[in-house]
Amino acid sequence: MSEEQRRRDRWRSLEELAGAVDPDAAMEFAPGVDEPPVVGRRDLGKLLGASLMLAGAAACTRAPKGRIVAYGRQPEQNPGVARTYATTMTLGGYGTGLLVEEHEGRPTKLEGNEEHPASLGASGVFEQASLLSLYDPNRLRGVQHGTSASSFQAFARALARPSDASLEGIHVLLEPTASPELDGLLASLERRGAVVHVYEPLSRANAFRGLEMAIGRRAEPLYELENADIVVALDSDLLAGGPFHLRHARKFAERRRVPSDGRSDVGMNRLYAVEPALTVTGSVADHRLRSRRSDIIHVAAAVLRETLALLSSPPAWALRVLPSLASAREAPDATRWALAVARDLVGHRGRALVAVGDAQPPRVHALGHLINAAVGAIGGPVRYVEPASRRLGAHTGDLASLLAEVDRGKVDTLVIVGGNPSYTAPADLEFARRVGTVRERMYVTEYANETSRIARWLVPAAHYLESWGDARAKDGTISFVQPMIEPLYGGKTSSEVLSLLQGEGATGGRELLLRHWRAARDGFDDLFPEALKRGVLGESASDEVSFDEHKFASSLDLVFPSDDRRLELAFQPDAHARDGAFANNAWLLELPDPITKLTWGNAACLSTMTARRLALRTEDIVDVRVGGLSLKAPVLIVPGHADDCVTLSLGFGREGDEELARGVGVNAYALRTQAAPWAAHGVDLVPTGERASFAITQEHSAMEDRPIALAATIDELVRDPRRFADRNRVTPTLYQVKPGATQQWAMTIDLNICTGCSACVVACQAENNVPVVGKEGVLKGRAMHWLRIDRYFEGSADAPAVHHQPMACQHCEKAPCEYVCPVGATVHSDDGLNEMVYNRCVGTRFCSNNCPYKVRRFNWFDYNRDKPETLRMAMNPDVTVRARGVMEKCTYCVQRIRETEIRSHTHGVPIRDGDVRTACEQACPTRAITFGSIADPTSRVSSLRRDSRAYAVLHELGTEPRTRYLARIRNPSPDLLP
Amino acid sequence: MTALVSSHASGEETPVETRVLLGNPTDGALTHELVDRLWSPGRAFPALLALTGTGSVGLFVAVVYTMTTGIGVWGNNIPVGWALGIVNFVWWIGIGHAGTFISAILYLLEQKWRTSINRFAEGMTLFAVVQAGLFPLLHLGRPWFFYWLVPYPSTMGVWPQFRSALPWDVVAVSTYLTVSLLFFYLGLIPDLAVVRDTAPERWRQRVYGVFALGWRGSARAWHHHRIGYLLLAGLATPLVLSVHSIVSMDFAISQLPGWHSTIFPPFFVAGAIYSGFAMVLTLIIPSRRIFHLERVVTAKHFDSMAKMLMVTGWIVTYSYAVEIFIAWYSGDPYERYVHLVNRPTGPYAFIFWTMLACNCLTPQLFWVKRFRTNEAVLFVAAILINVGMWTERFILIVTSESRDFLPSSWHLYRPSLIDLSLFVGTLSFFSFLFLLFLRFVPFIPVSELKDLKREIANENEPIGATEAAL
Amino acid sequence: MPALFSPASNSLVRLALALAVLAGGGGLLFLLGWARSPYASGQDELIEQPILFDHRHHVRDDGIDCLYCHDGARTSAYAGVPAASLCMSCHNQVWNGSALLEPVRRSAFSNEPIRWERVNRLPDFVYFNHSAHVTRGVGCVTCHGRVDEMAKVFAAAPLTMQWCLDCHRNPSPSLRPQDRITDMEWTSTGTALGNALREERRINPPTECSGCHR
Amino acid sequence: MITRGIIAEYGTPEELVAAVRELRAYGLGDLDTFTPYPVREVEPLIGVRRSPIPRWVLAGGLLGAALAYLIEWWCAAVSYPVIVGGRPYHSAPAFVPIAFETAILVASLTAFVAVIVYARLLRLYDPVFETPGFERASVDRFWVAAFVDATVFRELEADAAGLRGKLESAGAMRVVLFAGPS
Repeated sequence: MSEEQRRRDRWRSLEELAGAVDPDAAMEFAPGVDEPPVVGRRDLGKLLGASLMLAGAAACTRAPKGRIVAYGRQPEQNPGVARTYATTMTLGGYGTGLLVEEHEGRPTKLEGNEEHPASLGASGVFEQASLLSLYDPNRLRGVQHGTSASSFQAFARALARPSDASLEGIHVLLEPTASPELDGLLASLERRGAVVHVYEPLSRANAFRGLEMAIGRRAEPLYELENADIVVALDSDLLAGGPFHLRHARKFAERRRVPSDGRSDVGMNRLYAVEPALTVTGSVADHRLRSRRSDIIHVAAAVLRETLALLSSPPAWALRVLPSLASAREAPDATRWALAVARDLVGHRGRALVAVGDAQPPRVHALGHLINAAVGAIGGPVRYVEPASRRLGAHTGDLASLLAEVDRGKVDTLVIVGGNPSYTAPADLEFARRVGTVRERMYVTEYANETSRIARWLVPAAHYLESWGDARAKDGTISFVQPMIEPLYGGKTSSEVLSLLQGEGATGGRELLLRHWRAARDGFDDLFPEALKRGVLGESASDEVSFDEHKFASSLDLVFPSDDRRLELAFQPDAHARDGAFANNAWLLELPDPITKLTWGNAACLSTMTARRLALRTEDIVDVRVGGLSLKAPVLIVPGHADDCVTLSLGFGREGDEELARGVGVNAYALRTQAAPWAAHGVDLVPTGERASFAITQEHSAMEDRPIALAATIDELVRDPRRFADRNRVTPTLYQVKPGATQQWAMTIDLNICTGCSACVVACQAENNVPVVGKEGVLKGRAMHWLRIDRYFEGSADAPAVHHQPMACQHCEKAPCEYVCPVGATVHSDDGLNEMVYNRCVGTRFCSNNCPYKVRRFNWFDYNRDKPETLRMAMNPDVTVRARGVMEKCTYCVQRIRETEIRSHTHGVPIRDGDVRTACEQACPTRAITFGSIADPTSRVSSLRRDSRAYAVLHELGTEPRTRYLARIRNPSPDLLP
Repeated sequence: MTALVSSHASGEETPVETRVLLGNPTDGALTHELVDRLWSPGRAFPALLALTGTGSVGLFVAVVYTMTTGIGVWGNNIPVGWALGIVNFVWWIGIGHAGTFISAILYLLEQKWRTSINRFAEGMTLFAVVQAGLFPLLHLGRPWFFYWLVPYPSTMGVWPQFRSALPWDVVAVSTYLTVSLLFFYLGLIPDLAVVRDTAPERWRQRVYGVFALGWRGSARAWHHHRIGYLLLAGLATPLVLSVHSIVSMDFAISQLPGWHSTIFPPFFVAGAIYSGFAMVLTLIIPSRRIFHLERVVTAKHFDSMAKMLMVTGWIVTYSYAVEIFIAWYSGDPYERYVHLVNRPTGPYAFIFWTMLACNCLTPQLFWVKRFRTNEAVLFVAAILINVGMWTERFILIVTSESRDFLPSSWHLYRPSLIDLSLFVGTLSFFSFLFLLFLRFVPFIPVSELKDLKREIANENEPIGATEAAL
Repeated sequence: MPALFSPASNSLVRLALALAVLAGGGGLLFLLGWARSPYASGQDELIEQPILFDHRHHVRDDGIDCLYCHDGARTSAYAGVPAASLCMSCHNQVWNGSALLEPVRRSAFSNEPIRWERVNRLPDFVYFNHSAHVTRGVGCVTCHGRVDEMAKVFAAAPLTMQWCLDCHRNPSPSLRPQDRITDMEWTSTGTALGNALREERRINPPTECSGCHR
Repeated sequence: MITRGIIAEYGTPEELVAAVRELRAYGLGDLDTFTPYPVREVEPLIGVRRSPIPRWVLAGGLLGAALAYLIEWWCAAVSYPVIVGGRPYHSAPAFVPIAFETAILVASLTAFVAVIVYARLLRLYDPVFETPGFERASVDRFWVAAFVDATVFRELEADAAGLRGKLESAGAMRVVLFAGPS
């Protein structure tokens, strides 16, 4: 039978294994999960923290032996052996290919898909954390009609239309999508009179409009950072936000590595960033200019002007823009900066690019593209391709027009698919109030949230791990979404819901997908299995667009906003909640913000100077007032923040039924208007006299002149390649006890390419069942992350150098934690691991006291006892769930090491370098983390340890850590050296 | 009674009291003076017992709550893995040092003034060590597995890890408790016989009789008893010094700046005796009044103890100085930060300066003769020193932990309500036990005093004279 | 006044003292012994199963190989118990009417699992891997005993950590040729063979903690 | 068996010493005194031998130290050697403290037990307790007893006056013949 057939059958068995939840019996599971099969039983067993103690005492007490639950029908898969499938996660309309690891039908871990252009094997925080959202016990369970529970059949009756009926008066509001299947479905509905609206709070509309202004047609810009010597980011967090950011980071890093002799002629790239508040991208930039969002247009203009001035033969279109460029405001520092940037850009013609952030108005995007055109980036590091879908980059106007229709009474039935418009829509649109007049309001959603209040029908949306579907990446590459588990709460995909309008009754997602593709592409059935297996459909990338360079800037009327020196309010996507969609994800809520290290909430961020001027301190609660709207928000002073501006991140202050999200942070949407979606002026911060308390994981940001996160400029390194050598030597010792196994595990972390994006932190949390302690816990200093990212500020509070340093157990060969443990609960393995034996630990915490890196974590309470069943399903069965009162810490993912060893022995194949990858290493977008055996001198990790940048943190203590760091190297522009 | 003491204290007219025993009562009179109170408890006794009893119940509640809910109910965190739990442990164990010091070392040094207060101090020692022992057990994440620190043949085939100072601690503290108890009891036997023989009711005689182990005061018994007591004293002496040295190694063997220090053992021992004497004074001054012990606890005793406070106080002060100097001299940035920046100016600076004031300034009072014998001054000073020694342990443990090598992991510590109630609880429980001790045990060694009385008499006049007198 | 205590009291005291010492020492010894006893480990305890399944019959009379039903043993951490459907692969021919097999038939058709009583239980923090042992030549009988002689299956080993360690420190006696893994009668020809097998397969069992605890 | 003897009560240690001399002169060898506190000068007179306790204690100390160290070494280096902090399996210096403490513990226990044994304690009953007024032996009276066999005892019974007279002239407040089981 065909591979696809086999997969489907295997899938069937998985369904039976995982068991679907019938909506009526909320938390009850079909057999197999309630008391799962042989393997499953122990998996769940592992989750019962108590069992640890029980078993610890098993030396002298009789523990109940429990049950073995046999399968009724033998599944094809082999219980106890994890499997991996490819699927796709869609974010902001763009797909990212992922691999899903599942145990007995439970997805337990997500990894990037090497084959997928948007992932290249890497994954980000949202990809990693989306696993937890699947199991979120707060998800909407079953269809609701009004306040009463209903069924999908009933809903289907309400929505279904005969296939020939006109769909006049039916409006569909959904988030941007590039799914060919859904796109086709929507088109067919539109043909029959339905109206489709697209809205997203983090819209890329400006990018598309700006590009149109510049080159005269709609296109999708692709940045190929591997070909860029110079990268200029204008308010753009291209390394950690937006579509393709994983790819950007990977390619950026490839040009960031320095050979061990530190020769500078390897073409190490240089990154310039202009931005209001520090972003991940800004934090790794060689030069960063802090600037209010609304002032960046002047910087862009200055750069373009200087660039054109430097060109021997300016392009024809230059004449169109030059006159208006003159009217750009001059700011001395900005101009000097612009000049230096222009020199670099021109100096690297064809190997330099400018990227502009979605928060910038279209004109700035236009300027950016013109600069790219001027320095010959287009066709080089910048390519313009056909947008993956016309439903991407929707403008707020679309939503406004829907509401206009509503007011005109033209809308009979409104089907909202996904998103949370009541919450995310601009405040001045008053979405919630106005849609109230629509007769039939239907809402397909994962949560009962703000929007569900205005809906009469609620339909649970399927998580992507429960769905069949397809998606396109930024470059158009098509990949498929295949379910890993039966919908836990009877969720439905967008197509499954909307297809009801086609008058063929309820149809399964898989059926719909195949139907679309069989029609769209002949011989699809032969392609499908391969595509599912690889996770991408070959040769599906979009074509490059053609354009006429002479038409450039023709439709660009370059007027600069009037100079407004009043306080500016800038909106940012949130590092935890994004636009609010992840606001109920515990992993993300507790994930420290890469820059502020703030967890469990957002804040009104200010620069030191502005705060001083307004006489505000961190944790003061102020009333943020702008244009009649107001919001109480706590102040957080952040180094490197632009003066005269406040930044607020979106996505918090939720009021839906999501238990975790409710009451966390403040709702910045309350201040967001159509006119000023990204930056508003004339903001007042009125002190309320109240105080807030921030759960910040790192209270102290100065390095105190201690040699912890080392850095140098490329020139310094070239001048003295041995500068780090004395921190990488073996310290003399009397003790000769050495581990002797054939593998000697070790890790290197390259600070030069670590962006601080924190994907590794979530990956570690997911892989190792790391508990979440909540805001109180973080405040008490009890965050449990095995891997944390230390962030240090160096230099002035205005323009600080930022250091990101991932810090986990260093697996010291002379581990200080080991010799102080009274019961030998932390000891050394023969392959060089510092083992933590939970079941032996009595919890004296002496090990943590004596750990100079403070990477050990203690179970102050039984963090797992009251976990809901669903969240237990997310647990990794290969890792013990720790009980109360025991110490835990990074194990170098020992479960992966031992699995590999066992497999290598049973299959008789030796372990090769790269066979064992730790969760953090696997997730890292830039491959900053390398893991391997130093017993093999040819392994990557061995050679990296020999690198001239390699050093051991706190080397002088003689702990001989197995984790070594590679010092960060900066590549500053000679023109900007003070 | 004040008159009595002050008359001795107020310098010029009469010299400072040098006698350890006032007046010349007959053996019988002395015996009854010291023993009969056992049959007539004071009016305050039940009230005090109830008060401290309630406190002890509070302790019990706090303990149960901690055990059932987890150490999370304390204020501890990472980096501050140990905090009040261990602070209290070290404080109590320190107090527990005066007893054996007085009874053993001063015994070997043949200090007459030791006699009337040694059992008092030993009692204090026992109960202090009991309090101390509570904390290492409590602070475990999984106290129910405490026995894993003991090398017993388990079905897991694993053993304790003897390179850690914690197993040393277990052995040291339990040894100390056992030996102190033996020493205390051995010395007590003859006096129990006294109580047995003077008790009014038959049942009391029987009860004490059992504990007196049938002591008859035979010459041979006295001989062996004397030798055994001497040996125990000899064994207890190195023990006293070793126990707190080992406690200090809980910190000294680590790498933590502020803990990693070779001066700790002597420093800790001195501190322990310092706080021990302070606690003896705190307890004996009121007891002396309540039980009218002016005859046997004289200005001489106060004078000597005050001098002990001065000596040990200076050792402690010196140790502070050396620590800071070495930190500076070493040039180690981490050590320097702890001693030169964090402690004097950091978030806990207030406690640091309190410590210096209490521990270094207070004993300087005793340069003045009259202060050495003034109950009021002594009492206040003793209290201050108790406080000072507690803050010392707090500074030592919490400041060092809260800010160590990587600034990224720095985090402050705030004690929780449970933390505090545990401390207060042990204070009450200690007082509770001590009250029972005062109530039921002859806490002034009668027999030894009578022996001492004869010895003094013989020093004054030759034996022949007494014979002639008869 | 007569003495407080009668002459007998002396003997009484001695007696009491002796008893105290005995009780203390004896108590400890008892605990240590008990922890090693089958009662504590659950070894040798006959376990009632929901279905009267007789290994003697299936293994000896029918000569069914262990791996036919417990097929995970070679490839997975878990040997697994057979699905009812597997039972039916024979029992839809033989004894297909038997009332005893009713639950099996029900399970196979309704996919309602049969809940067997667990016989060998390891704590949840112990990661035992069948395939790792079986493929290295540790036979079923070594840990599970003569299952082919058990009417009701019981745990043949104490499964204490010490018991695991004994074998991990000296594996040779427990090694056998691959084709004898499921053989219940096979006995080693002596240590030489074991050592040879160990040599040949480079078997070096972990005694480090993370070998079993992760 | 039965313990027999004669016992006399005195008011001061000095009288006691005199009485002891009298009894020795009378030819009674097996003497003992019962006093509220040690009267050291009688000890040579009644032939108290040097206590053997110190030797026992020394043995106990050495035994304790050796035992403790052996256990530590065996656990860490023989039974289950594991790499700990890169330290040697046999980390001698780290094993000293426990050995030292155990030495003191065992030695002290030996001393205590030895005293109880040699001082013949744990005997709640003793014939001398039968003596009226003996309870003051722990308060302010000084008793001396001479233990004799049946024949001598009968002689004493027959002619008590002689010896009694001597003892009383030495200041005895009370002289009693006693006999009881022991």
